[in-house]
Parts: sequence; structure tokens; C-alpha cells
Amino acid sequence: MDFGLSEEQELLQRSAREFLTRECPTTFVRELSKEKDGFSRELHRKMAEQGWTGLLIPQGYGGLGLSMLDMALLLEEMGRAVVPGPFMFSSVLVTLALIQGGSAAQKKAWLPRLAAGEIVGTLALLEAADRLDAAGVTLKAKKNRTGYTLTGVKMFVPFAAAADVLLIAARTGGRGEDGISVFLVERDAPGLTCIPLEIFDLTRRVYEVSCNNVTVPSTALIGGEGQGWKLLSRLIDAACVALAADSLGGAQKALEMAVEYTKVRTQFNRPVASFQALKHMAAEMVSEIEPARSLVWYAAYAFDARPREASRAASMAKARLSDVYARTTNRAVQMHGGIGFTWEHDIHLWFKRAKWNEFAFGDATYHRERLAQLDGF
Amino acid sequence: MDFGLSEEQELLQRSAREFLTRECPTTFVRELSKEKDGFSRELHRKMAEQGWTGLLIPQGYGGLGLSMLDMALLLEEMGRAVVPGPFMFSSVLVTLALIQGGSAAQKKAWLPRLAAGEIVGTLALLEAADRLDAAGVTLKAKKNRTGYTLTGVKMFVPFAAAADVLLIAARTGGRGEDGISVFLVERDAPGLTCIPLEIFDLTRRVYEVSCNNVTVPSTALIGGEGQGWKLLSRLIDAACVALAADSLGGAQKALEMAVEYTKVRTQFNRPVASFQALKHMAAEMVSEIEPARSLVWYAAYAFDARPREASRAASMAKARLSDVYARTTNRAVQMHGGIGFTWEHDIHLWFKRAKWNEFAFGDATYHRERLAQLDGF
Amino acid sequence: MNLTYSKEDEEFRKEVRSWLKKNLPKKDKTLSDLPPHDPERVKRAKEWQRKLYEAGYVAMGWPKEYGGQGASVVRQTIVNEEMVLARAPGLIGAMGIQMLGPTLIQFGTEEQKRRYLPKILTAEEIWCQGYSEPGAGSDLASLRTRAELVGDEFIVNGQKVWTSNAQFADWMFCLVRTDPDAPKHRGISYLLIDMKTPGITVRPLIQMTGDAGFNEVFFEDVRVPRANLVGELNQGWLVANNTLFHERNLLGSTTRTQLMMQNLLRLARSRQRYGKPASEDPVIRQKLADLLIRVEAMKYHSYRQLTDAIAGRPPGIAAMVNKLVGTELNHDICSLALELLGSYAPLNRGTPHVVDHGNWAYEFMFTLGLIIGGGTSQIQKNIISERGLGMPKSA
Amino acid sequence: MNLTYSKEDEEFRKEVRSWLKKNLPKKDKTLSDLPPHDPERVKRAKEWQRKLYEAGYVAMGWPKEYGGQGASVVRQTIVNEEMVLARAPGLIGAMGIQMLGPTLIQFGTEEQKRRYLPKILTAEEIWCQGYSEPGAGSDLASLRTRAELVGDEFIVNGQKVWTSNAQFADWMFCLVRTDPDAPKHRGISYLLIDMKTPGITVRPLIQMTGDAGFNEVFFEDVRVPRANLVGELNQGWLVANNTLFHERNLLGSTTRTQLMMQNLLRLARSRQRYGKPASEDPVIRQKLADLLIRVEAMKYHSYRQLTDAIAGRPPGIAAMVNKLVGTELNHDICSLALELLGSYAPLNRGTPHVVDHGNWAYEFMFTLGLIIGGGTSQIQKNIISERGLGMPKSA
Repeated sequence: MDFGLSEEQELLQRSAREFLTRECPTTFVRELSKEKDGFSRELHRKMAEQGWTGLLIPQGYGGLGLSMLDMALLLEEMGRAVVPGPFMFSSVLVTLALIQGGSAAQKKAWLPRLAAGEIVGTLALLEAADRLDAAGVTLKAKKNRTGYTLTGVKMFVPFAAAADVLLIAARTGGRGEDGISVFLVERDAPGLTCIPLEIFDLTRRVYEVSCNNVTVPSTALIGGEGQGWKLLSRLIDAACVALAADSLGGAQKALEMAVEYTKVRTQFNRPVASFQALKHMAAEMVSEIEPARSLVWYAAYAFDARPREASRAASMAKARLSDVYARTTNRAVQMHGGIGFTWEHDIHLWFKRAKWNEFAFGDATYHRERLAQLDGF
Repeated sequence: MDFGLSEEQELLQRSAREFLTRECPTTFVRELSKEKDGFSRELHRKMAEQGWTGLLIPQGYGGLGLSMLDMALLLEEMGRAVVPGPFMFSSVLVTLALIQGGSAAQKKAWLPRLAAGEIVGTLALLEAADRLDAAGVTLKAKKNRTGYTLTGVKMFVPFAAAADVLLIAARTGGRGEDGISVFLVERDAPGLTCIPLEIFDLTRRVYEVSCNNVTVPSTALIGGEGQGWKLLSRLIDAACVALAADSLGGAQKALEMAVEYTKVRTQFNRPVASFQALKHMAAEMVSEIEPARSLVWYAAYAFDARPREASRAASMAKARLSDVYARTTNRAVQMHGGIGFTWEHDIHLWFKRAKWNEFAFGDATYHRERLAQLDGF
Repeated sequence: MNLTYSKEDEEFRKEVRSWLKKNLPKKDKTLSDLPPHDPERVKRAKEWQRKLYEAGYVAMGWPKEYGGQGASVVRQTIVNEEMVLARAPGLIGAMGIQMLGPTLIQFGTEEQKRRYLPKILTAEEIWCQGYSEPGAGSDLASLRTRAELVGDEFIVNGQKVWTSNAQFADWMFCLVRTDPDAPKHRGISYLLIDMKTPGITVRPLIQMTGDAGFNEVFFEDVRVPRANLVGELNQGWLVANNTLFHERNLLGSTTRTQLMMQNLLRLARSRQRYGKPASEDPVIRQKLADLLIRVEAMKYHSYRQLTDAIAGRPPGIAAMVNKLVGTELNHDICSLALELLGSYAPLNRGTPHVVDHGNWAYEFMFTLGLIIGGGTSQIQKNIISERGLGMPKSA
Repeated sequence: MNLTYSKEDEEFRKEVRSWLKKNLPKKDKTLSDLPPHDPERVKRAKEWQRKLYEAGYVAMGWPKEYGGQGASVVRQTIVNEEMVLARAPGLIGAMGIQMLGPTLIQFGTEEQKRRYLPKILTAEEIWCQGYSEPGAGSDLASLRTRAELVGDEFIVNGQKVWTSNAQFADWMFCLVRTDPDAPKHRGISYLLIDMKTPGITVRPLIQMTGDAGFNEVFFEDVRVPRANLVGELNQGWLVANNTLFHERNLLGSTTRTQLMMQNLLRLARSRQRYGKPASEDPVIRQKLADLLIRVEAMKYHSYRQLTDAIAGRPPGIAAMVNKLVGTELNHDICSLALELLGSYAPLNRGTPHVVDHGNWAYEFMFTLGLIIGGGTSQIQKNIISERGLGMPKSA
């Protein structure tokens, strides 16, 4: 019975926090938010030097071969630092798709480059109907002699413009789950276009991605034809864990900022931190965050170690952290008073990221119902 | 535009409060809770002298012919004083059934006696399935030469043992709403038995009522055969308004008791009312109660004056007050600290009544869905 | 209780409605899509208020001699309701009308009333409010902007913050410290300051929405004639308090909340979630119904207060909850809208595929600002418990 | 992280489980349906603890010389979990085991340890806790029960309140004021009082549930030997504090919460609402799932703390939330159960048609008592914000 972190994991946490404090302060986050793609290839390269982009990748392919729990700890730090960029989509989702669904040749072709930070990937799952189930995938992949032709529109694709490759969920067959296949497509493939969709989260970018007769070779298919949904389900679980971890780190930081502010700020000749109403608000934030931390760690652990529990643990973590992060940042803004509502103060970076995290890959209501189904209520 | 009370209505409120302070203090409520039927015929008679039992009854039948809003104001005071007894079921529900569904002869036979407080009535609607819709009514009424024979079991009938007459919802025909008829049955009719069901609310009694071939004359039928559901729907609306009014008065009183206690009680050498956490708790209670008051008044007004709005207003009031009363009394108990958890202190009388009110005639979830249906979401 | 309006009032409502139909420029309905300080928006908003004024619909309750009509509060309520229903933009001169006007009517000299009131109504002069200061926050009375009386002039130095509309306002009504040695509530005066006076600098404060709704205003040796003092010297707290806690401005805003709720219901009917309209999802229905009930409660709650106002009864504890309940309700409505929008929720105004012009996300943040601004919910709870319930101060 | 137990521990769990299966009298599973002071319940509960002790399952972590086994916290946790799963009654001597025992081990004299500890384990002597006083409430240290040292005896006068089990306890560990002139935390001593001493009166306090779980205890010239002082004179606050804020007793209680949650899910599956099992209603499913998630979070949260305990790390801020979160979660579970029960919710134990023996309504009230007792949620929030977050005291 050991529900704790190893020394290596604690070291990872510490070094990640130091690295991000140095390399990704909020001044940098704000600068990046004005850049076209909201992405710093330089930062990505530096993260690769830390081994982060290859954290999940087996050592044979140039990675560190670590666990989802290690990744969750890292993502917690990234959420804490509101790191912009496609890291989670590239180094967790696309990477996992290759590890778990790719052929030896595909792994060899892509994983070392992902690990080295040479290329960046993203996931194109959603479409206009904004549904997370198999019925949400309608983009057509038509088989031809040498491969497939993709036609259709993907929505809300994170950091598509910054990505070198897109993992696209497409329909190769009938209506059900077994009609879905997954393709790894290069972003500069002819016929593929990205239209930016502006959003309020300053740390994320999403795009409408159109495929207009995009032809790909059959080696672009990850996993067998019609085998895509199983892989995607696994990626959705991973995304839930990743977003929950990001949210946990963000919530913890928002709490700390709010508490710190109330200690410094005085009103009626005393620090506002001495007002019971604010103290209790902070205590309520703690009492939501602390048990949530255990839930996130467990979900990450279960993703690797308890396959039968993985989906329900992921849904539990995503549901809870969607609520907790949104509520925590809302309270944190309020604890700051008027200054918390300004553009100048940083707290809105977390407030907005919390809202994005809340809706991405299913909100709390969605995952509570998913849990009910998995548990057979 | 006048959303206020008339002078007469304010007088009614004041005199009711004075009367109940005098005639129904909590010492009396506690004594009555030990009595067999939980009912004081003497108090009922005194209320009759005040005109309360006949408040809704037209003057021609010995009543005051006042409105549902007047009744709501009175019930608010009764909720405030946690008055035990069948008043609401007798002087609102059974009375309204006769006023709105009774023939001239039935009115003449029953209304003057109800107004005078000579007899007490109650409503037998629910059965074991505990459903408020037409499908919940399965007790059989079989037509015979002179009337009907009733067979079946009613559940949770309030103050059945204290009542002289029971308004029984029965099934005379097929499965739908139009198979339902309503009968006014004397409690000592052969074949009718009452088994007390003990509940935690000290101010209410409920019974299992069995009809074992109870024969009633055809004059017992209120409204036409198969016309019962429309009348019952109206009574359910009335019950919602009545319970909401009772809850409003109770919530207001619980708030006042809690605030009063915190002003007197000292801790750390200051009145606990000076603790911001308790002040804010009290403020939150106020901010729920005050708008709720307007909602209750409106529902009572609409019951008479805006028939097309009556059901939705009743559901809104019941849904909101179910929540607000339960939450308010829960907070009020907490504001009292340990003493609030004792049998000796009165606050649990309200706490428990709030829970009974919450579930009687549909809880908040039920009425929110009903509102959604009425409004055609 | 009688919720029907008199025949005359119903007639009046019809008049207003048809006047609005004829006179509200269609493009003005989206005026609030422009940043608040956009010169085009300011210009059109002034024209709109002028037009309304000429129709007799602005500050109808004010005395006739200052441009009002001594009309009943019912009439003004009808106008406010119809304005919201017609999606007319709010009055650009609201601060002058709601805050300064009543103050001047009660405390101003005859000369001040004649000089300032009419131009408030016509929007010839736009006012901003100079109360808040950095470092004061909820403890308004701890303000430090200094005004020294030298001869016939005050010399003002200091800084205000959270000042809406200061970018284009012509005048500011302002609290300044005129006696630094007196207890904090006793050394404050109420001044009217021409925003064109030398020494005033306005710096916009960008909000988290990206808009510049608020400003910082700096005073450096700003000279203000003594004649611009409202009420007695050092009695400014009393003067300001009178309108500051006048909570009856709820009446228009519940209509706005109702409109927001209608928009939410429309959104729920139109959004598909997993192949069905969101409004058919039982979980969403619960949330919609809960909000609707709270909205309707506030509607009747405002009727109750309107009735009190008509009868001349002072607003009691019922009115103290308006701000707390109203702002949180508006925020909750927007919050559910975002939930319905899912992946579409974070889209900004003007972006492809955005729903309802991105107003839900904008309002979600803006209403959070309202929860914080003008006395946070925390402060509102202090007020309710102390003034409403007589619970003792905490410190 | 590795959530599997060692082979040895898994073996041990099997042993415990089979021992419980064999040895737990079936009728004892419903022991808690009897009032806590019922002589039959007390007798059987003592027998049960004795039996458990003899099997080696009580206070396994205590040093061997006082009847423990110096066993790991994992082992005790396994026993606690299995006890809950087997629906075994809680230990009647819990107060002695959890509160007094650790205190004596740390602060007691060798003589005190040898005299008292073994009989705590065997349930030969049942202890109650005399901390709370009327008028003190959360401000525990303001207690006024006076103990005057006269020769070799303390003369105790005063009153305690909220004393569980005082009706049948043999001993009380008690805080008394021994120096009324010292600052309030410095004049308190920790005494062991024989409940049979003349001058002690116990009066049951009926709770809102109708049960007499608590008592008032009155002291009138009660003579207590000086040898019954634990720790130094006037150092009682220090002695008591050590166990009072030792928050690790969560470990068993999350198992209890999990069991409650399982019962709730079973209830939801079995109750019909409008012709369908309640568990198929999407609105109910949301509420069930939300509770389940919170329950599971507390489960892993307890694993985290168990891990800290094994490693000998001090309980940090994570442990401070246990009481606040746990009690409110239990109450919320009961609250949803009542919702599922509808008209059946208010039925009392023993009444026809009552569901699950009326336990849900009883627990709904009882858990509200837990929210209030042992430091209300308000006090817990003070502790978290002050000790956990370093926010300053309010007064």
C-alpha cells in the first residue's frame, strides 16, 4: 500500500516548477498570447531537453518510458504555470496513440521525432455537432488504391496551426463505433486548411480544420481500419486525466495567489485575510482541492495499472476537477476584489483556462453520466 | 399595480400571530405531539371562532369568503408557529374540493360544518407507489345500485385518525386521468381502517388507510364520475401554495431564532453574531427568504386571479420553498451549535417540519420538471 | 394585491412600446457590442438619450422645474421595462440620472440644481462617479484624495479608480478628504469637478473581458471652485450615503434578467446535445427551471418593492438583497449558457461559428465583475446582516 | 504509487475477514439499533471488544508492554476496513483507545500506563471525555470547571456537557481549571476521574433524534487523587491538544462512508419512481455520481494519509479537511437517500412500511450533529485557514 510519490517523482515536480518559473513566467504567457499560433517552438525544444516531450515514450524510441502518473505530475505543474502550447495534445494524446496503436514502423517513424521535440502533433476529434461519442465522427475517409482520401470538417482542433501532424478521427465504414479509423496526417498535406477560432482562454488556440480531398498513404492509418474508436476512447481517458491534472495545478495556484493577496492587502486597517468570510472561502477551496488531488493521482495511476478502472477513474477526475477548478478560480477572482477583474492582474489567465478545461473533452455533467453508465447504476 | 397587502390582510397577519403566540406556543406543540392523534379539537374550535376554518368558504355557507392569498398569509403564521393538526388539509384542501367540485346540496351539507369547526377533513391521495400523477391512483371504486364500493389502500394520509371525513381519490374507470373520481367518505364508515405511521415531524401525523369494501352512497361522489383528476390537480396546486406558505413562515422564524441566539450567545468574549461567517450565513438565508416571499404571495394570488398561471406559480413556489425551508433550518440548527441538536431546544421542530414539507406533494425536483412541462421547455 | 395596471398605465405602456418601435434605431440595438468608450458609441448613445428625453421618458419622476414631470414610479418602471424588452441601449447618462440627480435634488443649492440637472437629462453633460480609490476598496470612507480649500478654490490631489465612463465624461461627482484630522467619515466633502480642468489625467483600466470599462483618474493640483461643493464642507459622507445605499434601482434590472433568461431558454431549445435539443435533457431542464424560478421570484420581488415605493414606504430588508441576488443570478444564467454551448462557449465575438455574438462568455465575465463591483457580495452580506438583521460589526 | 497490499497483508486481511465471519455474532450487526446507553447494548458491546482484543485486533499499534503489538498502521487499517465491511459495531471503548491511550503513552507516568492502558483495551474500563462545557462551545479553553488542589487531592466543582457515554463510563479524562488567574490556556490541567466518585451526577441530554447520546455531567466537591493528574499541573492544554488535533482517525470513517454510499446505490436501484428504478432517472444519476466521486476522492485521500502515516510524515493540510469534508459528505448521502424515499423518508424506526429500518432519517440527523459536534464546520474552516494557510486570526 503506497499512495505516494517516489523520490524521483518529487524531484520531477520540483524541477518542473523551477524550470517553468524560469522559462514560462506570466509575462511570457502574455507575450505568447499575442503571437500568431500561440506557440513557442523554442520553449517546446527546451521542454524536450528536459525529457518532457518523451516522458511517455519508451526508451527504445528516445523517450524516458515513464508513467501517466509522472506525466500527470508534470501537467499539474504546467497547469500551475498556465503554460500555453500544444504539449498535452502532442506529448500525451498523439504520443499515446502511436505507442498504443502504431505499428513498429510508425513508432519508429514518429516517436523519436516527437520525443526530440522536432515535431508537434495534435488531435482532431470533434466536429460541428460537438459530441464525444462515435456518432460525432462523420469526416469521411474513402479508401483508394494507395491509401485514403479524407473529406470533411473538424472543429476545435487545439493548436492545429502549430502542429506538424494531426491525428484525425474519420469514418471509413458504417455508422457505429467500428466504422471509425484514425489517421496521422501532415499539416501541410494538400487540401488541408486551418481557420483560427478566437477564444477567451489566452493560453490555448483552437481551429476549424477542413479536409478537402486530402489524400494520405495507407501508412497514415494508426491501428487497423475500423479499429479507431477503441484507441480514441483510450485517448479520451488520457485527455481527461491530463486536463484534470492541469486543472489541479491551476486550482492550487489560484488558491495560493488569492491567499497571498489577502495577506498583503489591507482594509479597515487589517489584512483582508483576517476576515472570516475570506478565510472560510479559502478553507472551502482547500477542502475541495485536497481530496481532488488524490483523485487525480489515482486516475493517472489507474490509467496504467488498473485498465478496468481506468475509464471510470478518468471520468471521476475530469468531472470533479471541471467543477473544482472553475469554482476555485471564480472564488480566487472574488478574493482579489476589483483588481482581480482587471486585464493587468494575472488571475484571469487561470479563470479563463479553467473554463476551457471545463468544457474540453466533456464537462462534469457528461462525465458523471458516463460514470453512472460504467458503474451500471 | 399593487403587489402588497391590504390593511385587512396585515391585520389578519398580526392577529394570527398574536393568537398563535398565545394559543399555540411550542410547549403546547410538544404536549400535543404526545397525544394519540396529534390533534387538539379545542384549538381547532378556537381557530374556527377566529373564522379561519371558514376563511375560504363563501359567506352563504358560513365562511368569510376570502382569497387564497389571505389563506396563505394565515398559513405563513401557522408555519411560523409550527402549528400541529389537519388545518391545511381540512380548511384548504377538502374545503376547496367542496367549493369547486361539490353540488349545491353537498356544499350545504358540509361547508357550514367545516366552517364552524364541527368537523375536520383530510385528503387521501397517495398510495404505496407514492406518485402524484393519475397513475398513482389505483384504489377501486365499483359502482353499485346505490352508490360505490371502495377497495384498496391509501398511504400517508395526513391526520386520518383525527378527521371526520376523508376525501378519497379512487379509480372508477380505466387507466387514465378520466378514470378517477373523488369521494367524501366518513371516517367511521364500516370497512375503513387507519393505521398510524410514525414519522419524525412532531407536528404532523400520517396514516395508512385501508378500504375494505367500504360502501358509500352516490352523494359521496364530489364532481362527476371520472371528473376527479381535474379537481385533484387543482387541490395539488392548492397544497403546493399552502405548503410553500407554511414553509415561508417557518423559514422566517428559524432565521429569527438563529439570529436571536447568536446575539445572546457569546464565545471568545463576544457575541457569536459578530462572527462574519455566521453573519454571512444569516445574510444568505435572508437573500433566499425575501424573494421567496414574493413568489409565495404571487402563487396564492395567481391561484385565484390567474387560472392559466396557477399551476406553474404553485410549482415554482413549492419547488423553491422546499429548498429554501430545508436549507434555512439546516443553517439555523448549525448557527445554534450543539444546543440546536438537542431535543430540548425547539429548533428541531422546524428542522423536521421542513423535511416533511419538502417531500409532501412533490419535492423540488418534481416541481421543477413540472414547471418545465407547463412552460413547454 | 392586484397585478393589473390601470387602464391609463396600460395605455401609456402601449404608447411607449409603439414610440420605441418607431424611434429606436435598429443599429442601436447592438450598440453595446461596441467598446463603451468608442466615440461612435458615445455619440449615438447621447443622441438616443436626447431623443428619449424629448419624448418625456427620462427621469420622469424628477420635479418639473428641473426637466422632469413629477410622474409616478409606475410610469418610469413601464418605460424601463419596455426599453429592456425593445433591447434599447441603457442610458449613457445613467450615473447622473440615478446617483447625482437625486443627490442634487436633496442637497444641492438652487443654483446647482438649475445649472446641472437639465443637462444630465439631455445627455449634454455626462457624469462619472469618483468614489473608489486604490487601497480603499470596500472601505470607501478611508479615501485619501485630498482637497485643500485655498481661498475660493479647492486644490485637489490624489487618485480615483474603477471610474466608469471617465474617458468621455464631462464631469465627475467626487468624494475628497477636506479634513485629514477628523475621524474618517467626518472629513469628507462632495465635489463636482469639470473633467476638462487642467491636472486631470484619465488612464483606462482594461478588464478581463478585454474592454476598457473602468479608468484610473489622477488629480494633480486640480482647482475646483468652492461653488462646486454639494452640501456642507466635511459632510460629504452623509451626502453620498444617501444615494449610495438607495437600492431601488433594481426595477429596471430585473427586466434585464428576465430577458437574459428568455434568451437562455431560446438557446436551450436551439442547441442540439447528442442529437436532441438541450431543453429536452432532464438534467438541463432542472437547471433551467431552477433559474427560471429564481428569476420569477425576483420579478415579483421587484413588484413588491415597486408597491412599497408607490406607497412611499422606505425600502426595508427586502431591498437589501437585490444586488446580491441579482448579480449572482445573472452570472448563474450565463454560466448555464456556457454549459449549453460546450466547445462553442469560449469563442470570442466576431469569430466564425460564434453563437449569440459571443455575448454569453462576455456577460459571464462581466457579471462576475458586477458581483465584485459596487460592493462585493461579501460586503452585501455585511450590510444585510448588520443593517437588516442588527447583527454587530465584526471588528 | 502502488495500491496493492503486500502478500502478507493480503493474507492478514483474509484472516481478519474469516475471523469476523466466524466470531461476529449476527445479532451484533444491529447493535446500533439499540439506544447507546441500553444496558444490553453496553454489555454486548463490551463482550465484543474483549473478543476482538483477544484476537489481537484492538489498538494493534500500541507498545507490547501495554497490551498492543507494535503493529503497522496498515494492519490496523485493514482491521478497521474489514470491521466496517462486516458491519461490526464500533468499539465501545473508542474514546479510551483513540484519545486517552495515545495521551497516556506520551504524557503518562509509567504507573498510569500500567494501571489504565490494559483495561482500556479489554473494555473492562470504559472512558468518557470531559472537555466541553456549557458556555464554552468552540472556545474550549474558556472552560470553568474548577479543581482546587487541597493536600493530595483535587476538589472538583463545575459542569461538563456533550459527554458521550457518561451514563455507563467508568472513568472520565477531563480538563479542569487549576489556576483561575493564569491566561486561559495556561491554567488548565488534565485529570482522570473515577465516575463512581461521590458528587458526580450524570444527566442524559436527549438529541433531536430522540436518542440520549450525550450527557451533562455535574461535579460537586468531587475528590480526585493528585496521582490522577496527567502531565504537569497547569499543562493540561498542551496534553489535550496533542490528541485533540490528531486528525488521522479518518481511516476507518471513510470506509464507513463508502458503505453508506453502497447502501445508497442499492436504495436507488430498488426504489421505484414513477414506474422506473430511481437509479435510471438522469437527474438522480447526476446526484449519485457526484456523491460517488466525492466518496471515492475521500477514499484515495485516506490512502494518501495512510501512506504519510506509514512513512512517519506529519499530517499536513490534507488531513485538516477530513472532518469538514467527511461529515458533510455523509450528511449529503443521507440527504439524497431521503429524496429517494420521498413520502417514506420521514418514517421512524419500527413503523410499518419503513425502509432500511429508518436508518436514513436517523443518520440524516445524526450526521448533522457530527457537522456541529467536535468542532463545527465553521471551526474547521478557521483551523484550515489559520493553521493550514497561515491566514491571521480574525479577532
